[in-house]
Amino acid sequence: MATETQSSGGPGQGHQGRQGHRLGKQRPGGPGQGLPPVLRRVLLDNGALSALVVMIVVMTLLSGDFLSTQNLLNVGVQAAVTAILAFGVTYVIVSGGIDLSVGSVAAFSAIMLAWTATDQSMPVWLAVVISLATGVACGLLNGVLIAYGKLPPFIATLAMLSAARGLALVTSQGTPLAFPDAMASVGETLGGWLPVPVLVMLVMGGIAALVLARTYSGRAMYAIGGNEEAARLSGIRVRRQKLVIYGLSGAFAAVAGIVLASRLVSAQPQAAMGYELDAIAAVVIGGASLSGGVGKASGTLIGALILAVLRNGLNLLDVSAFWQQVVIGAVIALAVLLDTLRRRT
Amino acid sequence: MATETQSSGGPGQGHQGRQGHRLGKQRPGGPGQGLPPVLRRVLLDNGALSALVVMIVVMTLLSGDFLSTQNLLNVGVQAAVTAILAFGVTYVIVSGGIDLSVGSVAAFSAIMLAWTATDQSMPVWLAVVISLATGVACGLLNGVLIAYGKLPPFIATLAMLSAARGLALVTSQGTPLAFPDAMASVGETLGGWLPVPVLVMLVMGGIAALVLARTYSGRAMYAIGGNEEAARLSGIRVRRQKLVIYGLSGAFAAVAGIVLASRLVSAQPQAAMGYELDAIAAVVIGGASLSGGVGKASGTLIGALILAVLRNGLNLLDVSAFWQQVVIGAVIALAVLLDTLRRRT
Amino acid sequence: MTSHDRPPPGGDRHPELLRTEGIRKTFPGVVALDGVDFDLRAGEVHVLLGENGAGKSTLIKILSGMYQPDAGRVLREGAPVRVHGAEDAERLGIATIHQEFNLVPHLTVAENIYLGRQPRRFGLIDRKRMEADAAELLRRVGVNVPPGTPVRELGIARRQMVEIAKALSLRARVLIMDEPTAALTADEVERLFEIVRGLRADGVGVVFITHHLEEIAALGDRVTVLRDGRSVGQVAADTPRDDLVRLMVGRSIEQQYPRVTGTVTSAATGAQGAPLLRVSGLSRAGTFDGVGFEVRAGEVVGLAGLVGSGRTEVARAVFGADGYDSGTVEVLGRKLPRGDVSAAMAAGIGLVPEDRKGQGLLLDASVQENLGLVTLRGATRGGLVDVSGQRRAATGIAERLGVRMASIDQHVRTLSGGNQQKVVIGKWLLGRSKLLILDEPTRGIDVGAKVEIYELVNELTASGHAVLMISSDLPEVLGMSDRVLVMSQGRIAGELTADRATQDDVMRLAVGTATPGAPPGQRHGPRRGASAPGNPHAPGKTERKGSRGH
Amino acid sequence: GSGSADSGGKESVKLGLAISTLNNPFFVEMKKGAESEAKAEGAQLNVQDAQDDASQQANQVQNFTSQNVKSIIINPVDSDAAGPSVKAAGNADIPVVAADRGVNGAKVKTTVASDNVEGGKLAAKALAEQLDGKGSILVLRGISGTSASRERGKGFEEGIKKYPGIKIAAKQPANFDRAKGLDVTTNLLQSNPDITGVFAENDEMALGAIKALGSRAGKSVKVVGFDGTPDGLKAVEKGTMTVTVAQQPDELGKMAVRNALRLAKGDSVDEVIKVPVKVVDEKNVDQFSS
Ligand SMILES: Nc1ncnc2c1ncn2[C@@H]1O[C@H](COP(=O)(O)OP(=O)(O)OP(=O)(O)O)[C@@H](O)[C@H]1O
Ligand SMILES: Nc1ncnc2c1ncn2[C@@H]1O[C@H](COP(=O)(O)OP(=O)(O)OP(=O)(O)O)[C@@H](O)[C@H]1O
Ligand SMILES: O[C@@H]1[C@H](O)[C@H](O)CO[C@H]1O
Ligand SMILES: [Mg+2]
Ligand SMILES: [Mg+2]
Repeated sequence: MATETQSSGGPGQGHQGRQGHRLGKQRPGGPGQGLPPVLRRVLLDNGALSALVVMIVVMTLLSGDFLSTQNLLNVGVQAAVTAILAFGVTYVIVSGGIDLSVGSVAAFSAIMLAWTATDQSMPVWLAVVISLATGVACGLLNGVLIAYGKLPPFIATLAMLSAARGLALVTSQGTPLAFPDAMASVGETLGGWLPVPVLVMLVMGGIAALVLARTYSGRAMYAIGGNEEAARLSGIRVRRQKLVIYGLSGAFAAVAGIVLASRLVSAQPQAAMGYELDAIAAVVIGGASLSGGVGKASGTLIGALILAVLRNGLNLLDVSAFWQQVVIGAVIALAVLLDTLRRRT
Repeated sequence: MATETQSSGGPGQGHQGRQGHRLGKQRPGGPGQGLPPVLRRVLLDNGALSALVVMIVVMTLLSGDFLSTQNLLNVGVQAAVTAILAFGVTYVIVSGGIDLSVGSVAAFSAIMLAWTATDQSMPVWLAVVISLATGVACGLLNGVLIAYGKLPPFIATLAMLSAARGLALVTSQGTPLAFPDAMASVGETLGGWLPVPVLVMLVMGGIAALVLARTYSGRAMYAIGGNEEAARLSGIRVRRQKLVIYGLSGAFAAVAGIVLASRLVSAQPQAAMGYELDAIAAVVIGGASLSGGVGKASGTLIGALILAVLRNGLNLLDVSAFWQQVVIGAVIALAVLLDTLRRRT
Repeated sequence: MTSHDRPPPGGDRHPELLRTEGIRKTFPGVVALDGVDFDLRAGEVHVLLGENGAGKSTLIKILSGMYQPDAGRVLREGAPVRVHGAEDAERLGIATIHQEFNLVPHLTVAENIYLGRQPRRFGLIDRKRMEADAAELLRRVGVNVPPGTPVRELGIARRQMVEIAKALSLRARVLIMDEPTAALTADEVERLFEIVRGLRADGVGVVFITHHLEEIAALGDRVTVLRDGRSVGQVAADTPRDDLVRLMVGRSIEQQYPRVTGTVTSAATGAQGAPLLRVSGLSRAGTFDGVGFEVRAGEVVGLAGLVGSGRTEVARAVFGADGYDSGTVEVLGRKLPRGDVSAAMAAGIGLVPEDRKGQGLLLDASVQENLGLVTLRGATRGGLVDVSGQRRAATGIAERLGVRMASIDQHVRTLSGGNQQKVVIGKWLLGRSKLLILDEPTRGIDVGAKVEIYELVNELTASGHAVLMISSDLPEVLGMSDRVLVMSQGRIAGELTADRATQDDVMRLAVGTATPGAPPGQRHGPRRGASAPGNPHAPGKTERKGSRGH
Repeated sequence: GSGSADSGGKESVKLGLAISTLNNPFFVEMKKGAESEAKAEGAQLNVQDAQDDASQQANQVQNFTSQNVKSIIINPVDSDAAGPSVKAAGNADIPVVAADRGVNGAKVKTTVASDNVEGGKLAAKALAEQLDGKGSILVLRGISGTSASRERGKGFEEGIKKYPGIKIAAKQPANFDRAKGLDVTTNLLQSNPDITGVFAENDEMALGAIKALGSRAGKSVKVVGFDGTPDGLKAVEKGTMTVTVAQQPDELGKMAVRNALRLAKGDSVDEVIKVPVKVVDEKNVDQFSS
């Protein structure tokens, strides 16, 4: 029931929610002034989105190079890996858990693809299957430790963060493995303009959105994250669903790893280090709550784009390397602040 | 009726303890077989502690070099920085929050000490004060963003993780700064055998234990973590307490940074990278719950020692670099599993 | 004491649905159930009665597969069954409404009702159909909230109705209800009774738990009384109230509402007879408007009204839990800052909130921890908390309120519902507030403990403290208050002198200003002493302070 | 860096430097060298730090192209991973210079590098000679999988093979980090109290090892580092570090910029520009420490 209060369960908080909404509509100073009402409503209902819009506007003003089709596509490509990881993490966070292992699992899955295809000279399609299976297996192991071993998700996935990274190094003997050329296309562009990573990101996002909104497992994720006891009493097989949740997260991590390696045409054992924090940040910036029960694929996409725009912009603006980290920190805080302050009563 | 039950009554926390106790009796080979009953009870009531004991026994069997006074002191020294960080994080986690910034804040505080003492040639005592103030300031900023800005702790402290690291790099121009020799003693040993870092660790641990168990703020942390709304409606100034909580965490991070730098007699801008995960892991392994309301300084100390014993052991056994990460992951999972399985009914 | 005159339903029309034999269940330090035999027939309402902590919820948790008994067995239509988890219960046609809400706050009403059983098309959830079905059900139970509303936006009362709708949607042969009426008001209760009578006619067996004894005669067929985990008798539902009480608590209760008027002028108030609390022109858009009243030392002021009339909101505003747009709150003539709980507490105000789980308790902390929360700052010297002093105080009040627990260190989560409520009240009684606001204080508390709490209220007022009591239990308001304020649609509709007021007077004020345009939440009448079958708005005429419930 | 938005507004040539990580004095030195050279030549240098993340580096190079810089200097996080980005830059007709580490799978105009494998061999030779070809040693390895760690490790292995009298007692990772170097060495000294030499794949770890060895450093135990960072050179002066394989990172940076500017002007440059790695010991240290 702690979850209930945290996720604004009590009537009192429910109130603030309602009021905040009204206020949002009333307050003239609110973001999105003088916009067509529809767009305005959308922005007001989604803090992350308005933060993204603000950032894009600012960047366009600051750098002449920002608002070009090419650069925006670059931003898309640069968001892809984080976004795909984050979609997987969204399942986990919605269900009230956390997954720190996605970065390592991505690297391990990519290494497995390269290793099976190159060292073991298996057909590429089989290598891809094995790579995805690797991701799912890691995820399922997380799920087993959490659902049946009763480990806190933080610990189980932290252990996997370490173990999967180790296995990636062991398998590759610590050296980058050449990625099968057949896969290189995944890093290229379609029709000379549409980057495949962006395409993959959108497809995975669509899948995530569908799963969360319309499938039994998706709804179970919200139920488990919102009130696990209630979910159990409603006949939801919570432990089984947790396997699904972490398995999915692993699968998405594998896809992210493949996209990453395809871009570099090389599978790196130390790739995607620390990406788990970016992925979780994207999900939370997108409006999900780490106490579970809330979150959307669309929000996660926006969160990932915010991070990508930020990094891209800082490059274009040639902000000194040391200061960049300061600015990144400040902007992340501001972006979310923009949202919460708007909600404030 | 109350009287009838009171006779057989016992502490709530004791529940699992006593259950575990029964189990211990029934299940042969359960932890702590054939030990003096008192010690046995202690082990059974504290899963992390028994995990630590098991690890020490195993290491002793595997490596002849492990169980020497010198090596155990080394383990203590190597646990010190993580432990001190983790004590600070314990406040945060008990209150239902999370602090990802402690590693960066530790580095930044140490850099500030070196910079003020060396570049600005201020008196060392003043430099130390400034360094601690830096840590507290970072913590308070986290607190303000969380308590007043309503940012999720994960986001606020992630932003600080990036910003404080950046400031450390900016201040030091990315190069290690010489640490005042006066501070070197903090890295040395007393009376030729007692390492000061261990001493500092124990002192900070004692403070943390006292604060958590006996002070108003400490009890408030448990209340806020247990049910923030209930705490507020019971007259606890939740926002003010959150400033205290994150400020304390920042202060502890500064101390950890100073200890780390003193050992190297050099402040490194990139020091303590990723230590936040170790610190949080130590707290959770020590029995705290990330959903708040539960946790103890003693548990955190044990958690930190478990991690240190593990790393120390892997070196002694000269486990191959690649496999080490696999083993670390496996052992962390097993250590906590030992605890949760014991609790299982 | 065994079966009473009217023979309980039996024979072919009433085949046995469910039976337990020698059920025993222990928890660390507690024997919750000790060899309980219980049976349920088709087409009957079997009431479970017992003090807080007697074992009622534990028994139904065993019937619904939440707990496994340590000994004894459960038989479904004569055949021993193993009820393990919700799936088994559903398969065996057993639906349960638990005492603690089991809803997912962020999901919609519709989805909560069909959670885990959502209608699907091509493997995908069919929202349209789900909401349509839900709307149908909600109409049946008579809650007019759109099925798309997130549950978190609903009040306690509506949440309870959603739970009921959810249970009905299972179309079970056995329906178990654990204190479904605790949070309901009269016509919701009435509608619930109509539904239950309908089900009974269709041969459904219903297990019904309540602490409102008047409901037993109104709905029940048989009553099984539990005491300290043992079944101490099975009687017919029309057994006189006093006999039921004696069975339940082992003694009879003379005075249900032992109000003794306190010394109005006292040392506790600074200025002679100056009002302890003066609220004037208190308004917040959409919730309450121009609310003004006074509370004097030694007084118990009742606050009656319909659900959503804003009593809770006013109370929270006075206490500083929420802000307000305009108006003032003064304690002993000193104006309080807006929305500042600690300032209100410093001035001597306390509030026992209506939602114990959400706003009252640290569920995973000990009874002592919870009881000491309000006095924490006071017990702090030089930054250090006087732990042993806190423990002594907590033990004292826990005994006084008869909190049934294994030890003062037991986690509150594992207390029975009523005992949890006692802990919320207890921590505020320790607070020794000059003015204590009680919002639905006796929700889920047994008859015996209620009297104990009323005695404590008397002690407070006798020593010059004052109490503002919000209650949807009219006999309680009329029985325990000196004056009764009636709220309607966020305004004070009038004031009555309790010992001259009848429930009719209160009702007239409460609904009098009701307009067709009133929001859904404002159409429900308050609980009446006799929510016997019949028109909820024609309550027993002669309710007097000090009279027994019946 | 001066954040100028208007592309091509002023005359100064715009260059991009994608550096592998600045969490390491070595690269900070390289950056300084590059910046000073750019300043001298009045060029505008945009420096980006990939924090040892190959794909973030790919992003940064990609962003350089949309900024249409005149030439790109890449200090690859990983030689293989850098290939595609370099190709892409090539397609945008932006000449690329590789610095410190080569690029595989794509042609750069020139590689300004100090050979890490060669460096590893030199380190082995230097250490072996200090030990007169016998004794047992510790090896402190960098971040597993980084090219620096790989190549230096490789070079050192090959180099040390020539001295059968020397046996590697333990080989453990310390992630190019001084604190880890200290802890790992402390631990290894428990299991191998009688070692006489330490090779660390960079100076930071070597300095950690020296701290762990205390008075034994440079006397009964010879320590060989890599990089020639200021702190490293100081240690060589003090005699606690016996040898460091200096890569003259600032020199690397200067050369890289110099050639990048040539390419920007359209002049041609030679395929490979080797910045010699130098074995620094107390005899020649004064030539390096500035
Ligand atoms: N999980 C548990 N752990 C320990 N004790 C428990 C647990 N659940 C119930 N108990 C104890 O069992 C006894 C019976 O509890 P139960 O909830 O059945 O009482 P109840 O009859 O429903 O009371 P109420 O009228 O207050 O709801 C109580 O003393 C309670 O403290
Ligand atoms: N018409 C309504 N619309 C929306 N929410 C309502 C409405 N009526 C009541 N509520 C919510 O229900 C919650 C609890 O309901 P409850 O039965 O306690 O009545 P109440 O709102 O507290 O008003 P009162 O205390 O006067 O009965 C309140 O906090 C309020 O937020
Ligand atoms: O060449 C660099 C330096 O040696 C540094 O010390 C570690 O990273 C390597 O790539
Ligand atoms: Mg109950
Ligand atoms: Mg109310």
